[in-house]
Amino acid sequence: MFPWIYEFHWSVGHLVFLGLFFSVAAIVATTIVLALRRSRKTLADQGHELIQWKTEFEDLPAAVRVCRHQITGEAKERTCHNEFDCRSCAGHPQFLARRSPALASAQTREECYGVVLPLDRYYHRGHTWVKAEKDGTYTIGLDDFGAKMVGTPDAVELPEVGSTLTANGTGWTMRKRASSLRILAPVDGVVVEQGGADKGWYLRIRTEANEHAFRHLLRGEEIRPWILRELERLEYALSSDKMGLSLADGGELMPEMWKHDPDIDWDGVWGTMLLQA
Amino acid sequence: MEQATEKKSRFGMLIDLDRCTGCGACMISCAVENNIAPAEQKATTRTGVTWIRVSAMSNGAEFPATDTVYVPMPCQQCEKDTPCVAVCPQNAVDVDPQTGIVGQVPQRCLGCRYCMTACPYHARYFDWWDPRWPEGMEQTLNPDVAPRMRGVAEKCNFCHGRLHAARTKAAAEGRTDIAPADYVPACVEACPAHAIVFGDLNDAESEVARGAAHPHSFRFLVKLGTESKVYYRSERAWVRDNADAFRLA
Amino acid sequence: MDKQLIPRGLRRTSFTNFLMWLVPWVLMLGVGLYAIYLCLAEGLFHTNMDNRFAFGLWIYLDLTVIALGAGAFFTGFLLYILRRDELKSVINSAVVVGLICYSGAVAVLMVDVGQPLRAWFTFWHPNTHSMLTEVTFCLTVYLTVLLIEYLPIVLKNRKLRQIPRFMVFEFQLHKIMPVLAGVGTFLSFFHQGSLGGLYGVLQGRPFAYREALGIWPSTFFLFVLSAAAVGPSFVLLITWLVQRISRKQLVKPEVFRFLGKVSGILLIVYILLKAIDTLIWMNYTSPESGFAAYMFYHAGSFGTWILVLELVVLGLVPAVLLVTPKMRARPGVLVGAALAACCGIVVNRFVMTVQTLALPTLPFDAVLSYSPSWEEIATFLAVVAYGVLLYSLSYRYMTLFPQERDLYQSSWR
Amino acid sequence: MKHRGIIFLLAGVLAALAIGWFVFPLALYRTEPQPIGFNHAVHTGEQNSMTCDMCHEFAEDGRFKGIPVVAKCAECHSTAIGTTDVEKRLVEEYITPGKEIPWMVYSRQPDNAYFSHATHVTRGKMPCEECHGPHGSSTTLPSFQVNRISGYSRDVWGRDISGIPSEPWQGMKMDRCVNCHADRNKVDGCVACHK
Amino acid sequence: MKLTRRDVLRFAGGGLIGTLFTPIPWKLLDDTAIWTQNWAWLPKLPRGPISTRFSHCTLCPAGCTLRARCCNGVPVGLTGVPNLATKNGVLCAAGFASHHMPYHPLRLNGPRAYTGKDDGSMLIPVTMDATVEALGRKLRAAASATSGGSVAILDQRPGRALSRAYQEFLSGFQGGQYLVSPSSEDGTLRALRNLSATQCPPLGYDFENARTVLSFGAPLLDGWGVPEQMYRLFSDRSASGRKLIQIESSKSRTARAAASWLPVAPGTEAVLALGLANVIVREGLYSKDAERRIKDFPRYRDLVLRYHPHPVAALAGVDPDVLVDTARAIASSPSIVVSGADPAAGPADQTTEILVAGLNLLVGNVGRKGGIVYRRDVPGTDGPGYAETALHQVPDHSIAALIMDGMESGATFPHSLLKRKLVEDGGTVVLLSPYLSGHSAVADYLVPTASPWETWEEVPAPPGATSASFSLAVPLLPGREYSVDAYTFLKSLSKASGVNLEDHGSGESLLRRRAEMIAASKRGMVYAADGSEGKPASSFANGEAIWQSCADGGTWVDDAADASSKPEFNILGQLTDADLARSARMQQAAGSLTLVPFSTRAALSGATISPVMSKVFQESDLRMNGGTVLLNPKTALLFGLKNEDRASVRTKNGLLIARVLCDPTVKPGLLHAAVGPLPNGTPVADEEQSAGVLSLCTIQDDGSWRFTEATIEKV
Repeated sequence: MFPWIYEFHWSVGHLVFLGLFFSVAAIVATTIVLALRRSRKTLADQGHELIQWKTEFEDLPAAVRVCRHQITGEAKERTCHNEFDCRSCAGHPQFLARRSPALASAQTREECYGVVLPLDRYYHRGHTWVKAEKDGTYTIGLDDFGAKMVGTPDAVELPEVGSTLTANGTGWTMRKRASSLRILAPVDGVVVEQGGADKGWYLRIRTEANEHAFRHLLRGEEIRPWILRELERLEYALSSDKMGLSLADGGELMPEMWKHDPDIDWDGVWGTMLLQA
Repeated sequence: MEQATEKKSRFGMLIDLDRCTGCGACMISCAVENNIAPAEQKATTRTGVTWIRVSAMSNGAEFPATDTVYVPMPCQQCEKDTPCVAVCPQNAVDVDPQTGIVGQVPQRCLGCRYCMTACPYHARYFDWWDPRWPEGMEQTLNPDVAPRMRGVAEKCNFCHGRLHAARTKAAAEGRTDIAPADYVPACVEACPAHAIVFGDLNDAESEVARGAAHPHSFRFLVKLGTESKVYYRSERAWVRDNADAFRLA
Repeated sequence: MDKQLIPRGLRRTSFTNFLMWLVPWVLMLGVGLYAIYLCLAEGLFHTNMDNRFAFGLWIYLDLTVIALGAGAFFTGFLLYILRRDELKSVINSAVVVGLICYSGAVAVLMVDVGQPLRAWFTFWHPNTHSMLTEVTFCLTVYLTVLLIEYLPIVLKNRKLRQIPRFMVFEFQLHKIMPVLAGVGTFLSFFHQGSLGGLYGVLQGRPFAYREALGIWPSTFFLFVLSAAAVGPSFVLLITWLVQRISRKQLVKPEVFRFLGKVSGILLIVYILLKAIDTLIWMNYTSPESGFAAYMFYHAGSFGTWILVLELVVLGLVPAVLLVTPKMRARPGVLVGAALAACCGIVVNRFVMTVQTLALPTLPFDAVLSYSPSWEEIATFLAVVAYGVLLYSLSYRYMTLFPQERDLYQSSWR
Repeated sequence: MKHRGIIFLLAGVLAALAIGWFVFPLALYRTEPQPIGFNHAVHTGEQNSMTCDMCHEFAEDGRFKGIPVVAKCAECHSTAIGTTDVEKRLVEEYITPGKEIPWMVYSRQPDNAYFSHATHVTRGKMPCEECHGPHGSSTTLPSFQVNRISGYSRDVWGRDISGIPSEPWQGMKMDRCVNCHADRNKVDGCVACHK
Repeated sequence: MKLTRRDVLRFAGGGLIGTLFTPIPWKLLDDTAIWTQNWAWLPKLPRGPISTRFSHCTLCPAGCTLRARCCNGVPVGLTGVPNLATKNGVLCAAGFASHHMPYHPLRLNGPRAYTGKDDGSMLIPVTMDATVEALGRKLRAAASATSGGSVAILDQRPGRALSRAYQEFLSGFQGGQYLVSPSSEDGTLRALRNLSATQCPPLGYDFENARTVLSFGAPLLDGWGVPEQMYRLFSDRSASGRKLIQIESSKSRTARAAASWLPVAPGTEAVLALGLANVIVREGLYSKDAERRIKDFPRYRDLVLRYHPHPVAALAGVDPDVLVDTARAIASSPSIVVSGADPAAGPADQTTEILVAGLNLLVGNVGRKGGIVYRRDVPGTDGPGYAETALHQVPDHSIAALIMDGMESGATFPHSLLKRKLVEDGGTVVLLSPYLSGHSAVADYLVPTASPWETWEEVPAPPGATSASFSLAVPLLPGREYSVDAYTFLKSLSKASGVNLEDHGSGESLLRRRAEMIAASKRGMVYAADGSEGKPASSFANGEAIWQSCADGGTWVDDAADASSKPEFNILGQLTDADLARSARMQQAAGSLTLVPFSTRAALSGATISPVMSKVFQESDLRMNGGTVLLNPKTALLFGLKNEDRASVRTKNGLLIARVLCDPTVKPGLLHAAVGPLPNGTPVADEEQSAGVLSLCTIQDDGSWRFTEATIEKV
C-alpha cells in the first residue's frame, strides 16, 4: 500500500490503482473537512437561524409556499422559492408597482371566522406580527389565529434581553402539551424587553428597520385572503388527520380549540400552521 | 556479502497414467508429508483436503469395452497467467521465480476462495474445519511443514518442505544448487508403480523434460493457456483426446 | 419520545404497531446472528459450500444485492450530476436502500471469508491485478461515501435538528453532495464492473471467461450497465412496495414513470450489448479454449432456456415495456416490468456465479449441484432483516420521501 | 474559561499517548522467567574464548540445532567448574538427572517460517551478530517477554514498541528478511521462506 | 470546576485522536492477524533432533521394510526402502500412515468384557487378573469332554515364534485347533498341499521367473502378496516380457493393468478352469512328468474332456478364442495359475481352488522354477508341526473357546462365519488387539496388546513367498502401561487353565530365541536395510548379531529349498460330483443382483488404519468407504438409480442402506459392496455400516461367501 511496505511495486498499474484510490480517499476526506469548516464558520456567524429556515422552507409543502401575490389573486399560480423573503425577491416590487391603491382598505381590523387581526401591524406568515410602538421600539406577538389555535401555552421561553433576532429565525419557543413550538421572528432586531401573553406582546425589540426591512411581511388588504387561506389549510390539516372533523360551528376558530378533539395530531397541525418542519 | 547465484529451475512432473493403478499411496504419503489433517466426521469428497487427488477417468464405453485410467491430480503449477495468482487479492499466491513452484501462503490468505473458483483443475482446497488430529498424533507431524489453520486455501506445492531440507543440506555442504536426488516430492517417492517422474524442466536431460516431449505426453486443459508444468502420459489415444474439456454424459 | 422523533406532519402508525412490525424481523436477525456466530467461531463447515462450489449463496446474493443497490449511485448521478430534480423525491430512500445493500453485502462477505481478521491484508499488500482487490477498495470507500450520504438524512431528524451544529453540518454536507455523488458514481462504475470482471477474467472457467476490452473483460462493462439499468427499477420497486405496505402515496406517479423510462432505455442498450457479447463468446472465445459453447447448455439441468429467460423474458420484454410510454403509463405494467428487469439481473448473476461453478472443466468432472445450509440462508435473512429494520426506522423517523407530506396535503388544492 | 474545550481535548490526547506508549506494552507482554541464568560473556570472553558455533551447532543434514542440549553443557560442566550458584543449580537440577533445560528462545520464529542457518551462516558467511546482535557478550539473560495475543517472543517484533528498531539487529519480523533479500537483489517467492 | 458531559466527550475525543498516534490500534491489528496464524488450538510442530530408523510394517502380511524419519525419536514420516535385495521396497497407502497407529482413537486402554451377548450388551472395564482367571476357568471347561467343542486359537498373523507358542499351548488341550484366517492368497497353495497324496513341502509362488501368470480373480495389483513385487513385475505392460492374464467378472484395477482380461460370469471360474484344462489335454500340452505325478490323471482327463471350450466360453461369457489362447499361454512357458478373490470376498470356493491347483499340476508348474516352488520353514519350526486349518474349513460348531490374536490384516470374514464355528451357545471369544475394532464386536473379552511401533514384532515371510524370512518391527515408542504382551498373557493363561507351557521369558525373548535358532541353523542370508549385499547367516557370530542386524531393519532370508522333491497328487480325490454340479453358473433370479463384497488389504472392515486414510476413503472416491455400492450404469438405470443415490440393499440375511456409485467397470448384474475401513476412527456408526456388508453375505457350505443374491431399491 505504501512504498515502505514490502510487495509495493513501482509498476504503472500499481501506481495508477493506488493513485486513484488515494485520490478518491482524499476527495472524500476533503469534502468532510470542508463541510466541517464551513459549519464552524456558519455557527460562529450565527448563520444557523437562517439556515434552519432555509432548509425547512424547502421541506414545506408546496401548498404552504404559495406566493402572497397568489393569495391576493394578483398572480395565477406562483410558488415562492425565496423563503418568503420578499426583500430579495425580484418579482415582488413589480407586483407592488402594479397594485392599485384602491385596494387599500379603510378598516382598522380584519375579522373573519372569529379571528381578529388589527391592521395596525405587519404579519409574518408564521402567524406573528410586528408593531411599531411610540417609543421607537417594536413589539412582536403571536396573532389571534396562532393564539387561538395553540391556546394558552404551557410554557414560554423567550430570548434574553440583548439577544439578536433574525427575520424568519427563531423568535421564541413555546411548549404546549407535548409539542415544542418554534415561533418565527418576523424581523431582524435586538430584544430589549420580554413580554408575555398577558401583556399582549411577547418581545419588545429595537431594530434599524425601514420599509424595506418590513417588505416581506403581510399587511392591509393582504390579510384577509391570507387568513382565509390559512383557515382552509387548517381545516385540511385537521380533516385529513381524522376524517369528519372540521372547524367548530360555522367554522369559527375557538380558543383552546385542541380541546374539541385532543386525539388529533396537534403537534403536526401546529407545526404545519406555524411553518416548521 | 557475496552474491549467491542460484540456478533457476522449473520443476515439473510427468505422470504415466498407464502405470497408475489408483492405489492411493501418493495421496496418503502427501497427507502425511504435508500435515494434512484427517477428515472430520462430516467431511466429504467435496469438502476434503487432498493436495493430490486421484480420480478415475472413463472412456465412456460400455462393459466390457469400458476402460478407465486413474488420474492423479496435484496442483498443475501453471506457469503462464497462473489463474490463482492473478486473482488473489492480497498476494497470498505467487510463482516462485527460483523454482517455478506456485506457492500458497496460508498465513497471508484471508480465505476468500477466489483462487479456488479460478482453478480449472480444482486442485485447491479450503480448510472448512480446524485441522485436528487425534490426541497425541500431533507428535507425528512433519516438522518441516506448518499445519494450516481453518479458513484458508491450500494446495500442493511440490513438497516445499523437502525443497527447504535439500537447500539447507546443499548450503551446509557449500553448494548453491540442490542435488536432484535430495529433492523428490513425497508422492513421487511413494508411487509403488513408479508412475510419477519429477525433475527440472529447464534441464533438457532430465527424465521429466525428455518424457514431457514424448508424443504420448500431454497436459490437461492445455487450450486454456495455463501452461501447466504437470504432464501426463498415456499410450491410449482416448485418454489424450479427452484431456481438453469435460465430456457430456 | 417516539412522537418527538417522527417528522412533523407525517402520519405514522402507533408505536405499539411499529414494535409489532419489528418483532419478526428482530427474531430473524437474531437467528441469523447465531448462524454468523457459528460460522465465525467454528468454521465455514457450517455452510454447504465445498471446494468446487467455493462461492455459494452468499457471493451470488452479494453480487445481486450490489447490482440492485446500484439505484443509490445511479439516482445520485442523475440527480446531482445530470440535475434531474424530479428524483429528489426518491433520493433519500435510494440512499438508504443502497446503504442497506452495500453494508449487508460487506457484512456477509466478512462471514464468507475464512479469516476476516486478516481482511485488511488486501489493503496492506494489494494485488492490483485481482478484480477482488478492486472490489474491496471500491466497496470500502463507497460504503464510506454512502454512510456520509446517509448522515444528512439522519441529521435531518426532527430531534437531532434541534442541535444547531448538526443542522448546520447537515446543510453544508448537503451542499457538497454533488461531489460525493460524483465520487460514488466513479467508485460504483469500478466496483460494479469489477464484480463482473470477477468472473469474466476466469481463464480457467471458459463458461465465464470473456475477451478483454482494454484491461477489463467485457463482463466488466456489462455489469456496470446492467446495474445502472436495474438500479432505477429497484428504486421504483422499493418505493412502490413501501407505498403498498404503508398505504400512503409517497411520490408522484411521474417519478415512477421517469424511473421506468431510464431503466428501460439502459436495459435496451444492455441487452443489445449482452447479445453481441454472447454471440462473440459462443463463436470465438469459448471454442478457442477447447469448449464448444453448446456443451455448457447440455450439461446437467442447464438448458438454453436459461439464456432465453435471462435475455428475452426478463430482459428484452421488460425493456420494451419500459420504453413504450403507453405501456409505462399503466402502473401494473410499469411495476411488473421493473420487477421482471430486477429478476433478469437475479438470473444473470445466478448464471455468472452458480452456473459457472456448477459446470465442470476436467474430463472426469461432473456437473455439481449445491444447496445452501440453514446457516447460509439464516445469515442472508439476517441481512434482509437488518435491511428491513434499518429501512423501517429510517422511514419512521426520517424523511425518506420529501413529497410525502406535500402529496398528503395537496389534494385540497 | 476560554480554552476549556481545547484543554480537555489535549488532556485526552496526552492521556492516550501515555497509555499507548507506556502502559500498553506492559499489558501486551507477559514476562516469563528463564529457568536458569546464563552468562554468555564468561564463555565467549578472553578466558574461554569460545565461538558461537561451538555450542550452537549444525546437524549433519545442515539443520541448525539451536540452543544446545544439556549433554553439550555436560561436556564441560559434568561437575561444577566454578563456584557460582547458577552453575551448582545447572549441575544438580539438569546435568546430573539428565533433564533438558526448558529455555525460552528469544528469536523463535513461528512454525510457518523456514529459516536456514546453513544458507545464511555456512554458505552466506553472515556473522551471527548481524541478526542476533551482541548477544554473545551479554553477562545476563534479558527478560523473556511473550506477546499475550500472538504468543511471539517480544524480540520478534523488536524491543521497541514502535516497531522501529533502535539497533540494526532488533526485530525479526518478515520485513527484515524481505528488505535484506531485496537489498541483495534476491527475488524469492513465498515458498522460499514459508513452510 | 464542574465536569460537564461536554468535557468528558472532549476528553474522550482527544483520547481517540491520541490513540491513533500510539501503537495500540496498529499493533493490535497486527497481533490479532498473527493470532489467527498461530491460534492455540492449532497443533504445534515437533522440534528436535531428526534421526532415521528402519523397521517393518505390520499392518498386513506383506511386512514391507520401511524407513522412519523421526523427530525426538518419534516417527514423523515413513518411506519405503527401494533397491533392497530382499522382498520389499515400497509402501502402500495404509503403510505410509502406519506411524499414526499408536494414537488411534479406537485404542483400547485396558481389558474389557462384554456383560452379555447379542442383546445390546455393554462393554465394561475389567482387571487383567480377573480376565485371566475367568478365562482359565472357561478354557478348562471347554477342554472337558462335555463342552461339545474345543479350544481354538485364531492366529491372524501365522508363522511367528508366537504362533509356535500358541500351537504348544493348544497341544495342552484335547482337540485344540490352531486356526488361520480364511485368506485367499495362499488358497491355491493350500489346495495343492491338501491334494498331495505324499508328503508335500511348503510352497511358494516364483513370480520373478514366471513368464505367464493366470489369475482367477486374485487382485494381484491391488495389495496382493508382496505389493512391491507385483507392481514391479506387472505395472509396466510394454517393457517386460511377462504376461498377466486376469479372469475376473469386473474390470478391476488388476484387470485394467493385465495383458488380457477375461470378463467371466461370476461363479463360473471352476468351469472355466475345466475348459482350460480341456484345451491343454486335447492339444497334448500338459507336462508328461505331471501326468505321472497326478495319480488320478485318467479320471481327471475324462472329466476335463467333457468341458469343451465353446460351451464353457458361452457359459462363462468369454471369447472362446481367448480361452484357447489363454490355455496355450499357460502351458507353453513357466507359469503360475492362482485362484483368489478380493480380501473381503474371502477365499475362492473349494472346487475352484482345487481345479485351479489342478491346472498347475497339469502343466507341471509345481516344483518348477517360474512356477510354484518348494520352500522351507523357519528354523525351529521344521519338523512335524501343528496342523494349521483355515477358519472356514473347520467343522461348524466345533469351537467352545476361541482366542483371536492380532488385528485383521490380510483377510477378513463375516461375524456370522465365526458364530457358525462356535458351539451353539456361543462359547467364549477372546480378542487380543490394541484396538476396539474388527471382531471386537463379537468377543466376550478384549485384551489390549501393544500397538505397532510400541513393541518388538516379528514379521515372517508373506504368504506365497518363495522362501522363509525373518525380520522385525522395531519399537520406537515406549509401550503403554495398559497394553499386554501377548506371550506374557498366554503364559498367565496357561497357568490359570493348568496347561504346561515352556517359559521363554517375554515376547521379545521369544524373538531373540528365534534369531538364535537361525544362527544355529547357519542357513540363509541377512540383508541390511541400507541395500548393501547380503551376508550369510553363518558369518554372524551368534543369534545376538543376527538380532542386531534385524533390529536395524535387516532381513534374514532362507536359502532356496531342495527342488528334488516329487510329491504325488490326487486332483479329484476330494471333489464330489455334487461339487462340480454346484460349480455351474450361478442361478440369478430375475430382478436380483449378485452382491460381491470388496475391500483392500490392510483396510478391511475391521482393520484399523490411520485416520488420515480418510483421504482415499472419505475425502475422495478413490477407494470406497463401507456402505458404498458400485453398480454398472446400465444396471443402475434398470433399478432406477443414479450416482450418489441412497438405496437399500437387501439379501436374505438382512438389509443395508448404501450410497450408490455408478461405475462402468463393474459387470452388469453385479453389486460391488465396499467393506470399508474406519479411517477416521468413529466406531459405532461406520462399523455398523461396514460390518453390515459382510453380514449380508451368505456363507456357503464350503465356508466361502463370495456371491450372494441381492436386490436393491432406491430410498
